[in-house]
Amino acid sequence: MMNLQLEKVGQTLIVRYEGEIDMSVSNSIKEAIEREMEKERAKNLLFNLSKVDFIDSSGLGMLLGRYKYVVNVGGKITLTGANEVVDRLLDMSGLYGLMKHYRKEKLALRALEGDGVL
Amino acid sequence: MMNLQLEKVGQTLIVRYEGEIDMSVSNSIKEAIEREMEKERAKNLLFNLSKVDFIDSSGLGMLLGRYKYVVNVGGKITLTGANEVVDRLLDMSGLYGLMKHYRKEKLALRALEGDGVL
Amino acid sequence: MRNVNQVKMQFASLPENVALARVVVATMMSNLEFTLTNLDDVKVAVSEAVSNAIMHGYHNKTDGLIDFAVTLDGEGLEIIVADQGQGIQDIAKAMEPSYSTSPDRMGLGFVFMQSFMDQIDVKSEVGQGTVVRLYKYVPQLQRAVQ
Amino acid sequence: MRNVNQVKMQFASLPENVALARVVVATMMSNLEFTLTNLDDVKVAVSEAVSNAIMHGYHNKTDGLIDFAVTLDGEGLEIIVADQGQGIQDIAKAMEPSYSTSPDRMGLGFVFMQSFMDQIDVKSEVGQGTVVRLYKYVPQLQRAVQ
Ligand SMILES: Nc1ncnc2c1ncn2[C@@H]1O[C@H](COP(=O)(O)OP(=O)(O)O)[C@@H](O)[C@H]1O
Ligand SMILES: Nc1ncnc2c1ncn2[C@@H]1O[C@H](COP(=O)(O)OP(=O)(O)O)[C@@H](O)[C@H]1O
Repeated sequence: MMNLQLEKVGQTLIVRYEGEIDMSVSNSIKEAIEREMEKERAKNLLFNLSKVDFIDSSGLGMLLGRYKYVVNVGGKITLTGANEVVDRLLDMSGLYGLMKHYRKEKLALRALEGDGVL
Repeated sequence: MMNLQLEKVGQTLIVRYEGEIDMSVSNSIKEAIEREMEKERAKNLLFNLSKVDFIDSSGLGMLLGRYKYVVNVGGKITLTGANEVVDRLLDMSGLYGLMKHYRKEKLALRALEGDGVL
Repeated sequence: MRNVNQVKMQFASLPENVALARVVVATMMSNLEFTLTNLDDVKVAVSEAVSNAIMHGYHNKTDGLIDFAVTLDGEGLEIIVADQGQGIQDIAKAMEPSYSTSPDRMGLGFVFMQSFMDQIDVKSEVGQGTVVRLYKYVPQLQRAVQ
Repeated sequence: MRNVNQVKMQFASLPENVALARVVVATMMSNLEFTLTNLDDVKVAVSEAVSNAIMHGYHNKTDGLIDFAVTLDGEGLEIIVADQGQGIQDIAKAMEPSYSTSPDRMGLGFVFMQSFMDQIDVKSEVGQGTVVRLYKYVPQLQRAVQ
């Protein structure tokens, strides 16, 4: 009963997850993303966190893992939509050093795809 | 931290409660209503249940108690706003034999006050 | 087997723990294929059983202990509510609709537990306490069983 | 004293019980004057402690038992998470930022528990298990104490 939406735009896979991200779901999210990226030959990842109301270190570890994966295939990863709570944890974890957060999904996508697809 | 709103219109006290009604709050609700009815010399009671997402037999017992109280002072009691779950319990409890439910607060108030106050 | 889970709790006979019991069961049910109606049904039944332990078992004293166990076994949900309070003299009578030993109560607790659960089993000993066992099948299985 | 409450739970080392532990604490906290930020803080800390018991204590085996106790005493909130799993060899090292024995983890669990709670106390014995005690003052009292 996981609420995960995956959409390919250009070379980017947009991930929209609804709910809480802890150890009970982070592995399934990871696997679903990997499968889809391989199938769709996506290079970049855009995480829309606007419906994520909780995240802990398991969720942050999953994001770090996606960063490593994407860098490995020559891509990039961006974030959007983090609420105050999630933002604070992203900040404390140091992940903002590896992936930038944009106010809007459109901006996060443009940072990956350039102006072309928009 | 109880979310209870009491408003006097004509001879009627309108009660709007937000949350779940079980034994942990039903006594406080009862007391707040009695205090206000005495202070405001209200005769009738209108229960707006539109923000009540849970009720059990303690809550239903509280409604029955309000019925008895109101009848005792020559008044009436009506209901509005029950969702499907609450409606089913009101039905099973037999309380609908003692207090009618109206689709709209305005109609529930008119049943108590006549057309005058509206 | 998938979705086997057991949670045992012990909490004080405080009114606010009635909501806690509901929340625990609701959270656990979200991991099985129960319907929203099932969820509402079970929440009422749990509310009644825990309220009874507090009100009738411990006469609203807040220093009683309530044992609350929820087991999901893939086929359904078992809930056990136990108090070490007053106990019930005549269980059959207590379970009759409208029967209540409290003047301001409606005697609906057991009616709701029976209506909303698939099984109910009550054990009680005066002066020892009461154990209420409630069971609800997951919907597909319920159809197969009936 | 007002608002004294204690809930003891025991549940299986299943990933879905991490959310259950959060929900129990959040429900209990709603009865004291904690802020929303306090609530978010404690939820993260609980999530980390219970996840650690499952992942590190029991190596993700689902048949371990976790004891979880929450006590509200009017001054604050005490949470105890205990497993009977692997245990920690060097607690000081385990609590260092970024230290993790799992290659795919960030070593943030204890960092978050320390940042978000007012006290943390870890006891562990290799082969016996680990007990993590977390404490959070209610805000007014926190100010008075500091
Ligand atoms: N846990 C309990 N301990 C002692 N007596 C109980 C317990 N649960 C129920 N009873 C008895 O059974 C009666 C009927 O219970 P119930 O159907 O829930 O109605 P109500 O709670 O409205 O009285 C109660 O009035 C009480 O005398
Ligand atoms: N309950 C536990 N049982 C055994 N080892 C633990 C437990 N909790 C923590 N540890 C050890 O402490 C290390 C650091 O924990 P933590 O700071 O939460 O980071 P992480 O969970 O990312 O590894 C873990 O990698 C593990 O080796």
